[in-house]
This record gives sequence, structure tokens and C-alpha cells, in this order.
Amino acid sequence: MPFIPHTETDVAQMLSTIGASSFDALFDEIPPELRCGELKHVPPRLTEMEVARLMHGRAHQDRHGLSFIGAGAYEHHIPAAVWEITTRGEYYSAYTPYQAEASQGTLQLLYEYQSMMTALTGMDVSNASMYDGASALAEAVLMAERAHADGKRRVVVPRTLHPLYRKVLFALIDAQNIEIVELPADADGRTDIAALSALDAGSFTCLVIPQPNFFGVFEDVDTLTDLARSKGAMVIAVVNPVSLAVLRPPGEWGSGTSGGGIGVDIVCGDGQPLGAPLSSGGPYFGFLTARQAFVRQMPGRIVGRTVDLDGKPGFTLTLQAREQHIRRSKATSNICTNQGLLVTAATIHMSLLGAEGLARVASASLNGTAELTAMLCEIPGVERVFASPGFHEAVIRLPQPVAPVLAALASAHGVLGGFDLSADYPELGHALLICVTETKTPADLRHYRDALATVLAAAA
Amino acid sequence: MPFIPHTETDVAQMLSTIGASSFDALFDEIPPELRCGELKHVPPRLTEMEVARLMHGRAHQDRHGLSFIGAGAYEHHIPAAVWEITTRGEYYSAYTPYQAEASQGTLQLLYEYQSMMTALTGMDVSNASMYDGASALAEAVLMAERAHADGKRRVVVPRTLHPLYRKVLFALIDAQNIEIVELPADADGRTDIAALSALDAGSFTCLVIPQPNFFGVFEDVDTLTDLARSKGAMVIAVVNPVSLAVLRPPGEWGSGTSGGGIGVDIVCGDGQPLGAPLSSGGPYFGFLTARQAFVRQMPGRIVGRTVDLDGKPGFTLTLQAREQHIRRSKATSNICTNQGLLVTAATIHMSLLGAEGLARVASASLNGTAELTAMLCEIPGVERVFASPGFHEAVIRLPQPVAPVLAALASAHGVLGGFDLSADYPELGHALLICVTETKTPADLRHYRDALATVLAAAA
Amino acid sequence: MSEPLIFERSSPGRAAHAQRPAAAQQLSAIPESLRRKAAPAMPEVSELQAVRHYTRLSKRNFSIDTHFYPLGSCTMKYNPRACNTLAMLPEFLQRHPLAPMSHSQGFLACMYDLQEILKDVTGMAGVSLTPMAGAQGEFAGVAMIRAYHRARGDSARTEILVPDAAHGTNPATATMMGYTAREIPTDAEGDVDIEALRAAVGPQTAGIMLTNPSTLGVFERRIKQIAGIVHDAGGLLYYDGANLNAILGQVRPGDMGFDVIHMNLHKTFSTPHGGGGPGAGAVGVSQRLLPFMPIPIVGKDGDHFRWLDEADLPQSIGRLSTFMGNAGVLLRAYVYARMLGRDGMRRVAEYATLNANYLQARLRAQGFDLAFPGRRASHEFIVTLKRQKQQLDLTATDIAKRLLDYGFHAPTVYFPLLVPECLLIEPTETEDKATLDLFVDALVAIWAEAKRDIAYVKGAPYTMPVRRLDDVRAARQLDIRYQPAR
Amino acid sequence: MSEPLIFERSSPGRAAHAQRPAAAQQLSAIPESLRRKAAPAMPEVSELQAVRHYTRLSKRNFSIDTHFYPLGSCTMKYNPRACNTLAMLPEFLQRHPLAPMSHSQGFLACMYDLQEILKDVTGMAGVSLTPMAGAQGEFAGVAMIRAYHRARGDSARTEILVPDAAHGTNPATATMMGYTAREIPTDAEGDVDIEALRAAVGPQTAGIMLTNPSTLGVFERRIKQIAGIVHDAGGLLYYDGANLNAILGQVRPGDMGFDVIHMNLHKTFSTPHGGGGPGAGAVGVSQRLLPFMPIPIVGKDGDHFRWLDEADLPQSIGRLSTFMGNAGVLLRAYVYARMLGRDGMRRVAEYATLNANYLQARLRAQGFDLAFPGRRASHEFIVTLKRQKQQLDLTATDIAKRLLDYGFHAPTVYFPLLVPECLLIEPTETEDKATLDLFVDALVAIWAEAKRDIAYVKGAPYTMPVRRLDDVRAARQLDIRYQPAR
Repeated sequence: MPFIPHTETDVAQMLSTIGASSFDALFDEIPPELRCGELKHVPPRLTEMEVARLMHGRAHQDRHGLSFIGAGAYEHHIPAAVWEITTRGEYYSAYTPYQAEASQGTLQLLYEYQSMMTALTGMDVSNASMYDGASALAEAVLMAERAHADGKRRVVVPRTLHPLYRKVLFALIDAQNIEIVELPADADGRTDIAALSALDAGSFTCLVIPQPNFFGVFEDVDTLTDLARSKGAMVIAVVNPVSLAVLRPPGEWGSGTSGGGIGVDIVCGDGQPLGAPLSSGGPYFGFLTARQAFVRQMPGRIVGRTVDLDGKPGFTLTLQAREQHIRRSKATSNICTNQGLLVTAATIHMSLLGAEGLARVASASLNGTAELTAMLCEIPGVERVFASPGFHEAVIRLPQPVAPVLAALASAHGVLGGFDLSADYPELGHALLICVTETKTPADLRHYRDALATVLAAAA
Repeated sequence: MPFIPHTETDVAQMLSTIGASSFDALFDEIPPELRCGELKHVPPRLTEMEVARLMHGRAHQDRHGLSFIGAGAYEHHIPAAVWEITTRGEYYSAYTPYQAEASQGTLQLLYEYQSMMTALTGMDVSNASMYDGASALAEAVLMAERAHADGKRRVVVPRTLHPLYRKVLFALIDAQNIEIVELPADADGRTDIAALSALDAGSFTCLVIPQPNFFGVFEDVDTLTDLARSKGAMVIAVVNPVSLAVLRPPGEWGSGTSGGGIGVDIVCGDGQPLGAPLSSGGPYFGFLTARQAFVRQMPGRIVGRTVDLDGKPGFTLTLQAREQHIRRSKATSNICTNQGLLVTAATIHMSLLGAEGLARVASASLNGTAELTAMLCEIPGVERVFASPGFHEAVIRLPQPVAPVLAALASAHGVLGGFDLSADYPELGHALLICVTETKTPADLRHYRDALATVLAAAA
Repeated sequence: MSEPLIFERSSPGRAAHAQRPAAAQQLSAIPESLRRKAAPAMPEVSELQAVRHYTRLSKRNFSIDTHFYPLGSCTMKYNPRACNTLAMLPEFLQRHPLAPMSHSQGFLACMYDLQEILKDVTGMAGVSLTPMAGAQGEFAGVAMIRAYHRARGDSARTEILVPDAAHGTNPATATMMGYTAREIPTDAEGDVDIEALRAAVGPQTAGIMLTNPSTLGVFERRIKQIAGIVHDAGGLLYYDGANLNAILGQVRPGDMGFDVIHMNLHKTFSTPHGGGGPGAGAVGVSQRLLPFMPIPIVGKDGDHFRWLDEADLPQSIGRLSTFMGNAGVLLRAYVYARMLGRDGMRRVAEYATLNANYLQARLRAQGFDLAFPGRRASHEFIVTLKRQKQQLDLTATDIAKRLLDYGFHAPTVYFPLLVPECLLIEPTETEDKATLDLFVDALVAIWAEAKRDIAYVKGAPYTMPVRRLDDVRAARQLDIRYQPAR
Repeated sequence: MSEPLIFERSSPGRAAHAQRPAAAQQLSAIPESLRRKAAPAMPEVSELQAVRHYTRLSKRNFSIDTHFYPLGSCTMKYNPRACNTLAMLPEFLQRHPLAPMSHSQGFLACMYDLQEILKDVTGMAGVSLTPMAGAQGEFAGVAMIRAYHRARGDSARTEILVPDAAHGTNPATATMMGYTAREIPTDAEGDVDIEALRAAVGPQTAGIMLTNPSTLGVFERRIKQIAGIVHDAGGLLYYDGANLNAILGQVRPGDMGFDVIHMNLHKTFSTPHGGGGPGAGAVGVSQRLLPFMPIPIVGKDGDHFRWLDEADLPQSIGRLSTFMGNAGVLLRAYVYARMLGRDGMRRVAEYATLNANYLQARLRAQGFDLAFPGRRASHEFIVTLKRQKQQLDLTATDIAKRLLDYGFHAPTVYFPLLVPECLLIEPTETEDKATLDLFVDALVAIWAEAKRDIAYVKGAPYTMPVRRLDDVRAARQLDIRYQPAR
């Protein structure tokens, strides 16, 4: 009986205390005809040793080669200390910190996380995390609708936003009677400013601005922010948190008056690049920060600093009246859990990297992507699709359909060559989204170039 | 500056407080002509990311196949909890528990370890560990010499003891003017009782008895113990701790009077099978237990239970007057460190396995070895060398020289086929020591058999 | 001793150097106008400072690995360490979510197997693993109910029925899906008030959300009758899997008549709570909801596994996460399920129920009042301190805080809302009898303390890093991020 | 709260079932007479019980990861986590020590590189990694000295000289090797008394064991003169590497004239102390001792690595461990060395020395007495409480115990033996200035407390799991294993 501590003596004593004759008697309120028999499709148990061997084998099956796939999930170096500390039992197996006095570790850490995320995004307030980047965007849109409750229920989303984010956004807000308007991309791979200008003032609630966008291209965030504001809309930024170590934060976007711009209203994104391993897509975490004015519209948990009976500082969950366990059907969201363990990792990760460390990661990724793009475009028939530098990502066009090229790169050269854009963006032709982070060496880039040259030559 | 927290401001302030003008000034008592220049053979630093890639690559180079090598180091399943807890900072980065009040965790754990080891070996007292099995044997011999201080200085060691233990024993006691007498093995792979009988009573200090011995064969421990005692010698048992879950413990060896035998005087061995990964040979730990009478002759640390100022129970290092940091040149040993971290793992490991779990591991290893031996001996020309069942290990004879067969098994079939005995025991011919533990499945055994059949057929 | 904020350990120019790329910033490729002017105010600390700070902070937490957590409705059981170790094998961690199928067969095999196991334990026809938490599983479930009615052209259904004892996520989810949540009262024995239910159902009923056993800690005995009433009215039944631990291998939601279920894998399948998440909220559906399941799902063609997406399920409610949900959590649940095996599933419910009924019997014998004294406990049960409140001013909060000093996490308090001064107690199957007995001793001792000196109890806790915290001040004088003194 | 013994959590028949082979015992192959009659009295606990017990025990420890440890002579610096993670890669853990060379090239490459790095930082001609601890390294060193004299037929050398301030392992090792240890006094400034040394050397001198800087925290300035005296007498110089951290990259034992050195890799190369071990005591030798090095050593033939053994070094002192020493510790040291790199080595000594001299200056300014006030501190220094003992009865033990309440581990106390009421303080390079300042504040505060109320200080510690323990009782009423009440 794995994980069950009872001895036969214990069971006998306990049943006797209860006054029950057997285990079955404990279930005597369940209508007998409903009781199920043996679970035929659950295999018999394995010992830990046996399951370890099974899992080692399956893990080895998926041993990856040299990966140049990004598209929203990035391979970064994660300091060993991050997960060695994060998986300490006291973080790993702790519950939500509702009993604050017994959860000061988690609570202080979340307060530190909130502080780091507001610093990074240039906003006033942060919650303690959402599920992932795409769902955080959906919550941001719903938050904007609540804050801007004038009945328009229309959100403007550019085509340069990650296609999967657009799909998730649709699925999560579909039932709430909100219209999604898509803005096209221009020839430079950026949101078409003219299309936004053409929208009537007062006709939409908010504009979503990705920076850098799905193609790795920098949007003209100041113009977009100003335009949206001039039309009475709120602005939601979707950002890569690592990029914010070097890019002007959303809190300063727009032309504004004093130094920085007036800034956006809400910032969200996926925290994966801050210490979460790729891990097949999750668990990651979404982050959500906003201007002070919207704090009571925020979904999710928020930690505040207060004092105890002796006046000593301590931390506790606050503004819980927004949440489902208090407000039920009138809550800001149905969200209950967050991604606490990932936030633990991210907070340690950010402490170890610091602003300068994150900036170096951003810089190495930026320059590595530029270098790879240049190297691949030396191959006859390969060309860059957009002129601007790519941050983490860049789009190249191949002289042949992408799928078979990727398959050949993977099988013959151990290179996972990128994300095939042809399904989501057929207008770009045989387009491939490539990604380089600080984990790749010049030799890795050369290996990719040589492999691609070989594959293309063989197929030509 | 990896791992150095000082800012430039810190350094300036600190030098100023010291009254030193520069780092170089701090070394002004070192004769200038002795100062070294740049360390030319130390490579420039790597970041953690870079060294991680290097080490992943090197680890992958050594990815092992299916291993049937034992010979003193055994592949056992280690519960995941063991090392997840052992590597917690509070165990991993703690110092020797000299400040008992700040080290109750380590001290209580060591007390529990001592209790488990005395239970397993059937002895009265245990120290808190030695370096490894072979060096523990050397310490046991020196301990016997101290306890039996009549000037004989002669130890009797059977040829069935692990050859590497014999080498280490020689190296470690060589300077102490102790003669080592080797007892031959009989045709059954056991210590030749007649040879022991032939030694004069009073002519040697102690007899070493390995159980099971290097060949995996069971020694006639009762007869050996009685014989040694009858000749006025002490007895030292060298045992595999896992085997003690099913074998009569050394504390009960010999004919004795009441139920169990009178028992040996000192027990030692390698604790590796209790939770230490193979890890290229270390760190493992040696264990050492003894009868109460010899406690003041024991080397190494010992933890005792006592009370604090309030009468509350607590743990502390005790009998420190035996040790080098107190007694200096008159200490029982020069040993200072022990293998605390491995003992931490072993204590958790033993708690998770329990007596029944260890017995099942022993049983599976015993039966697996018997099964493999039988299967391999189905191959024409392969035969078992000794009749008795092998515990963990068994000796088979091949029709061809062993080394090229092992090389072919490894390169063509991913099988590490065992330990070649021909160098250490040329008298056994093309002999191979094979090992099976609970980690091997019937399919693994068949794979080895098929591979060996193929290799032998190809060479024949 | 208090632990300063990491920001307070920071000094300009300090760094964990081994963790940074060696090359300095080179940002000329970024247009000047887009570059950040001043570095964000992040901590600058050494590696030891960070390690020591976060190790010390961890020691200021309770957790399963250190304390008994009898938190009703949360199923705080042992999280086997192997689940973590095996889910964190380097190859699993390094696998990109968009890696080609040729580099994904090992991972997909695990996910496919997990789907099959969850189908069997719930009695459902299909399972999708993608929801990232219980609340997202609920969302997916109600979205499928909505999609089902829509696909049939039935647009009149605007209400979701919810028992008054339900988790807050139930009505909140109904709202998110555009439904009105309508509460159904509970009778004195803790069952759904059948007459009230009959009165509430109608052509406006999209469905009902139930958990069984309910949050009152008792099994809803007339579940088949309820299913009949709702189904007859054209509504669907939603099973909130929060309490699945109580019935694992004993009775299956599919057999009770439910059309859709979410499972909290971080409860029943023992993945870590992690201080608040991640969860995993797999959903299971009956035959008629199969076309609407959220994508992606793992399919199997011969020996080959592949993702099923929009092309395979054109009526799907869509994608709920960027990739495929909390994959690493699902791997942990899979390892756990394989270590439990067929018989282990059944035993989970047996021993969880044994522990709860034992605790209930012992507390009753010590004079505590049960909310439903005539009922069998499921995996949890409710003690009400109404009497103690009246007699001694001893509240559920007081007990909760004082228990911390005794080395026990508090039970869930003030939930369900309809029981006054309520302690919802769930011991789970992984706790031993001695621990339960010590917990009873602690409750008895605290009650005795309250009789002697209620003020002392109200001053608790005394042994935690802080004493009772001022929540009102926290909300009024909002301090939710570090701002350095300027 | 106290934590019971694991045996006290045990119940017959309880088990962590997932950890056992599924098949029951089948022991018919063992002769009846050899079988165990009664199972050993091991604990029978569930997995959660074991995990919770050992997690809770861990919280009753100080450690680098949680506390500052200014332990003189122990070099308790930060143990980088990457060293652990990378040494524990599955392939390294699974590699059998007797695996064929074809399956060992990755591991051997690391060991070869480490040998080369250690040769360079010590200035020695050869390095063997096999000793399992500092004391075994000492053993190997003295054994090589003995082998050297023997090989030359010089059998008259029966004495090893040891300064009176030396570590206890030095004279203990000399004894183990059959030598008489002869103490050499130290002069008032902490240097070896040269005249006494001259008087002591002779044809009976096998060698001298020195650490430099010495355990008195000062650099032996006349080291070349000492080397000359001993060498001229035909003796060899042994360098105890315990204090290597002080001079890394600044001055090399080989250049000072030493013939043999052991290194405590768990100090200078930051492998974990692990609550008492494992250590690693690599030895380095000058040209003339090369033939005597302990085996195995890693050699390189072209691109291929292999073990060098008896066949390659027939004069070797032999094998000191079953296989090749604490391989996993050596991997950690290797990772650390690569992360430090060439310049990092030098900085270790610089910042360790900076921290020690800063602490020394601050404590002196606060009125504490230094044992060697006229000297530069090396990586450590000595405060003597002789005056406080006389005036207030404040002892080194009192300070040590009270410091625990302030959140600091004690310095090394009562070592070296020749300084009364001595605190040997070694901050290491990985501690930041703020921590050092807090440590000074704590010492100042304790001294002030002692002036106010010495009894209070003598009652410390107050905040640990136990108060001051009765060591005398521990030794007199020996209780060193659990014995169940019968």
C-alpha cells in the first residue's frame, strides 16, 4: 500500500473506535448499485524503481538535439540554485498561504516577486501570478472591460500577436460577449498603424500591443499607445520579461509629458523565461501588473505588508474581497490557484541574475538571433522576411516548403530548426521562425547553417 | 568575480578600515620573491551555463549500458527522497557538529544511524562512519591491535577477501609493523579451514572473515569464529550490510552458548549499498561496529544522548578524548572527517527500506544472481566455478580469455559483463565475477545471455 | 529573527557572477528610442546571499513535508518525491512544447497513458489534460455544457444551479461563462434540498454543478434522483472533482450520471501545491460532450502518438493555455498514478475515509459538536464551534491560530459558509494514527486553555515568526511592493 | 518542539511500500544455519513519516546555506549549488568504478583536468586525487616521505617535526606512520622558533609538517630559511593544505620549498562539509616524490585517458581506498575550479584575506585583544579572551554558545591550544561586509551582556532546540544507540 502508513492493528483499532465493521461499512451511504468494481484500465502498481526505469526510458526517447525553436517558450540557462531551493519541501509541499503566520516564507517571497515585476514593467501593482501568458492576457482583457465599463466590449488585437495567444484569448472570453478586432501587419512585420488610425474613437475598449511581437520585431509602441489613448481606449502590453531589462518598460510607453511616456494600463506576459524550464509547455506562469487605479479590478492573489499584534512587520494576502472564495459569482475571476512554485523559481532566478544579468541574457539573445539570421541568409535562396532586428526570434523564408526541411534537419542533423509559420501566416510563404538565446555558441550557429545548407542542397 | 559579494565601495571602505592601500598590501608579510604570477595552466573561468554544458557532455560520454559489475560496489534502487533530503542545505553545507546545540539535526540522525548499524550487525556500539569499507577494515585491524596489545602484531586475512581491500589494508598498516598472513581458498571458493587450523594458538592477533566473500560465496563463519577464538585471536567481520537483513549477524557468529553464537569483536564494511550511488567509486562510507568493551578503542566520531541544562534530552559528540583533535599523537586514529553526508543518505535510505525492504533487496539479488548464473551456464563452454549459491556475485568460467569477451559485450551489446578475475586470481582460469541486484529484470538477464552467446560464438 | 527583504541585501554593483553571460550588453541593434533608460530596481546580490535568503525564508513556512495539514477540501497529502525527481529528468525539462513528434513520443506516451487512467477512475468517455487548474477545469466544463446546448440550437438556457455549500469557484465560473448562478439550499442532513431543486429546474437550466461528497463532508445519497431531475429538464451535470479523493476506486462520477468532471490533480493525484500552484485541472466527459473537449489531446495512431487539435475536433471549445497546460505537473500525476496502480486507487479512498471517520469519532467523544452528527464522514467532516463561541468566545480563527503553536496547520475555517464557526477537517490517507491522536489532543488542550484563559488563546500564535497579523491594515494601507527610501 | 527518534515513529508492519521490491523474501538458497533468525530492529515507517522526520531534523541544524560560520581553520564558504547538480548527473552517478575505459572517458577527463589545475595552483610536479580526506592526504604525504627515505636506504629517520600550533591530525598521522612526533615551539610573533628548530633537526629527522599561514593565522615569514634548515638535515617538508585558501594564486607551496602537500578540497575548493564529511585530500608532490604517489592516478595517452596503477608506479605507497577516493567530491571540486578560473583563484585569497583583516581591525577597534596584534591576518586571526575571562569569567565557550542566539555559528574555540580562551575566526571570501559588521555587533553586544549579567550569558543558548548540553554525562552514562524499552 504505497504511501499509506496504517498497520493492520491501526486499522482494527480505528474501525473499532468508529464502530464500523469494515472498510465497506464506511461507504454505506453510497447506493450499493453505484459502487464500481475493479478499475480494469489502470495497470497494477509499479514500485518506484520500476517507474523510474520506465520514465528514464521515455525521457531518453525525447532527447533533444540543438533547438532553435522559440515561439513563446525560450531555452535559457537556469542557475542550479533556483530549482534546488524551489523544490525544498517547505516551498514545494506548502499550501496557499491563507494561514499567514505559518506562511511568512511564501508570503515574503511573493511580495518580493511583486516588487520585481512592477520594477521590470514600470507599473504600480502586480498580482502573485496567473496560469500562463496567454491566459494572463485574457484576464487582462476582462480586467480592462471591468475598468472601462461603458458597454463597448470590443478589443483590438494585432495579427502580430502570438497566434496561440489569440486562440486562447478567444476561447476564454468567447462567452462574455466581447468582440475581437484583428489589426493586420504591415510589410515590416509590425502592426499596421494606418489600420488602427482608421478605427473610430470610442469604438473599442482596449488595444493589445505585443513587444517584441511574435516575429521578434519591435512594434512602434509609442505611436500605438498614443493612438489608442487618443481614441479613448485602454492599452494592454504583452511583453517578454527578459526583454524589459533592456527595452523601455510599458509604464513609459507613449509620448507623455515628463521624461517617460504616460504608459500603458495593464502589462502581462509569460514568465517562463524567468527560470521555468521548457518542460513541454508548462508549468510556466503568467504575470500581470497594472496602474494603481486598477488594483481592485485585478484577478488573482495579492500579498501586502502589514504588522502583527506586536507591531512587527509581516506579510499577508490582501484585497481578498476581489476573489472567488469571498465574492463567489461576483468575483473578478474564477481563478483560485496561481503558479506559486514557478514564481518561487522566478524570484530566485531574478535575484541571481539581477538587472544586469537579465540585460546580458537579452543582449546575447538579440545578437545571437541577428548573427544566425545573417548566417542562414548566406545560403542561396534563404532570405530574411523583415528588415528590422529580431529579438529572440526572426523570420526567414526558405526556397522550399518548410515542413520537410525541418524534418530533415531534425533526423539527419539533430537540429530542431524553428517554428513553421506557413499554417498561421500563409501570406509569408515558406516562412520559418528561428530563435537564438544565450545558450547557443558560435559553433552551434555554424552547425545549423551547415545543416541547412546540406538539406536544402539535397532537396534542390 | 564568482561567489564574491564585495562591491568596489565595500573594498575601498574595508581597506581603509584596515589601513591598507591595496590588496597587495594585505600580503606584505609574504617574501615578495615567493609571490607567484599568473596561473598559466588554470583555464579562464566558465560561467555556470558553460560548465554545465561541458559536464553534461562529459557525463553523456560515459552513459552506461546494462551493468553486471559488482566487485564491491552495487547498483541498487535509491528512493528519490533520499538525496532530495540529503542535499538540503542544512545537511549538505553544515559543518561537523562540534557546536551541539546548533547541530541537533545531524547529531540525532547520527545517533539513529548508530542504532541502525548496531541492530544490523548485532553489535553493541557503532561510530558515526569511516571513509570507506577498505579503510574501515584497516582501522578495525589497528583497533584490534590496540585492544589486544600483547605485541604479536599479526593479522590473518583470507584470499577470499576483496583483493582491493587487501591492497588498501597493506598500504594503511604497512608502517605499523604488522604482519599480514594470507589464508588460501579451498575448491569451493571458501577460506581453507585447514590452513587456519594449522596456525599456532596465540600466534596472531585477529582473523578477518568476509561474509559473503569476494566470490559471493558464504564462508563457514561459525567454524572460523570458533577456531580463531580457540587460538586466542579476535575476530573482525567484513560484511555487506544489505546481506545482514537476511544473514545471521556477526554478533551471533560462532557456536556460543545461548541461542546465538558468542559473536565477533568488530564488524566493518562498506555502506555503499545503503543509499550511495555508484558514482565512480565514491563518496561511499565505511561502517564500524564493535562490542561494548572496545568502545574506547574505536576511531572516529561517536554521538551520545545526554540532557541539557533544563534536563531535556539532546545529542552531542562524545568520547572525544579518543580523537586526534584532543589526543593528538596518541589518538586512536588520525581520522578527522567522516562521511557524514553519505551517512545522512544511508539513514534515510534504511528508514525507507526497513528491515523487510532490505531483506527483499537481498533476496532479489541472491535469486537474480543464481538465475543469471544458471542462464549463462546454459551456453556451451561456460561453467560455474564454485558450487555454492552466490550472494550478489558469482564466479563463472569462460571458454576464452575474459578481457576481449568483455570488450565485445560492451561495444556491441551495451552489456558491462562483470569483473575479470584473471589478474587477481590466475588460478581460476578465464574467470569472471558477475553481479545481479534487484535492479535487473528477467529481460535484462536474457539480454546478457543472448549477448554472451553471440560473442562467444563469434570468437569460437 | 526576522529576515530582511532581498532588496535590503542589495548593493549596487554586486552580482552572482557565475550566472551571467560573460559578454557585456551590446544593444546597438535596438533603436535608441526603445532602449531602457535606467535599469529596473532589481536586487543586486551574491549567489550566497540569494541562496541563504531563500533558504531562510523557506524555513518560515509550514508544509506537508514538515507538518500535518488537515485542510478540508484541499487534500494535502504526501507528495512523493519520485514524482518530482522523474518529472525533472533533464530530457523532460529540455523538451520544447513545439518539438516535432519525432522528439516527443516518450512524453506523449505518458500523457496518453494518463488520459486512459483518468478515464477509468472517473468512468468518463474522454479526458483532456490541458486545463491548468481546477478553476480552469471548471471553466472548460461549463464551456462544454454551453457549447453542447448551442450546438443543439438551444439558446434558452441561461442558468447554472449551484448548491449553497459549493466552492466559490463554481458560481464564479458560471458567471465567467455568461450564466446566472442560482443557489440551491441544502437540507438539515447536508443533502441537496430535492424539492427546491425541482422548483428551480426548467428550460432555462443549462446544468448543475455538484461535488459529491459535498463540501459538507457527506455523500449526496440521492445523486441518481438529482441526475434524473436535471437531465429530464434538459440540463447537464457537472462534477467538481475537488473531493474525488473520497471516492477513488469506489464510485465513479460517470456511473452517478455526471456528464462532465474536472479533476484537481494537485489534490487527488498528489502533485505539489507549491505554495499556491501550479495545479492541474484535467476534464473528463461523457460520450455526448466528446466533440467539445479543449485541445490539445493526445491521440494514438498505431504505435505513434500525436496531438489532436482543431482539425480533429472542429467543435472544441478551443485552447485554454498557450501550449498544452501544466505538462510537468501532469508528469508528476502520471508517476503517482503508476505507483498507486489499480488497487492503490481504491485504497486512497478507503484510508482517507477511515482517517476522517476516526478523527470524527474521536472528536465527538471528546465533546466537540459535529455539523452533521447523523452522517458518515467522507474524506472530511465538519466540526462547528458555535457552542464554544457562545460560551467562551472561542472562534474558529482562535483555534486555527493556536493550533499553529501546537505544530499543526489549521483546518479549513469558515467554509462552507453555511455552518457557523466551522472547521472543515480532511486528514488524507497518508497521515498515521499517532498524528491524528496528537491532533485530537491539541484540540482538546486548546479548548481547555480557552476555558482557563480565553485571552491567551486569542493572542495566539506565539511561536511563529510573527504573531497574529493585521489584515484590515493590510487592505487599507496597501503596501504591495518594495519602494526604496529616496 | 522536540523531534522523536525515527524508532519511536515505527510500528510493526508499517512500510514505505513503493520503495521495496515487490517480490517477498525467498531465501531457500541460503543454508538454514546462516539465515537470520529475527529481523534487525530497524524503523518501520511510511515514506511521509521518513520524509517529514528527516526534513524536520534538518531544520535543527546550522549550515552555510542558512548561517554565517566563521570557523577558523575550516573554510566554511559558499558551496555552489551547480557543483552538486552537475556532479549528480545521472550518468556520473551510475558509472561503476570498475567500468571499462571505453565508458569512462568523460569522467577521467574531468579528473585529469583537475590534477592539472591542482598542480598549477600548488606549484607541484604531480597530483594524486585518491586520498579521501585531509587526514588521509596527510597519511599519504608522510607515507611518501617514509617511502622516499627507505628507497634511499636511509633508515635512521624516526622523527617528524610538528609545530606546537599544528592541527591534531599532524602528530596523529606521524604516529600512524610509525614516526615520533616532536613539537617545535612558536615564538611570540607566531613564527616557528628557528633556534629550536635548528636544535631539533638531525639525521633522525624525516621531515617537518607545516601549514603556512599557520593555524595562528599568520604567514610564516622565514619559510625559505626553515626549508633550508630541514632540507640541509636531509628531511623533507610537508605542507598541510588546511589553510590553502589564504594563499591561492598568491604564493605556491612548491615555490616555498615544500616537497609534498595535501589539499582539503572540501575547504579550498568548496565541496560540502556535509555535517562532517566526505572530504577529499588530494596530494601534490615535487619531482623527487613522483614515483611514490598513491594510486590510481589519471594518465593521458594521446586523446585517451586511463588509470595509472601499480604497473606504472611500482614504488607507489599503494591504494588508500577501495576504488579511487571520493570521486563525486572531486567532480564538485572540478566544477568549482572551472567556475573560478585563473583569476578567480587569486581572488579567493585576496577577498578571504580582506575579510579577515577587516574583521580583525574592527574587533581590535572595539577593544578585543588579538593574539598577534603586530601581525597581518591571513584568511583568519585569533582573538583571545584571556582578559575577559579574568575580569568577568567570560569564556570562549560562553561567547560561542551565546553567538548561536544571535544567529551566528561560533568561531573555532580553544584551538590552537597554546592561546588561552582563543577564538580562531575565519570569515572566508564569500561573506559580505554587512554580515561581518553584524557579527562584530553581536560580539560587542555579548561582551556588554557579560558585564551586566554574566550568568545570563553562561546560560546560553536560549533559542536553539536544546540549551547547553551536559557533555560529561554523555561520556559517563554512555547512551549511543536506541534500545527499545522491553
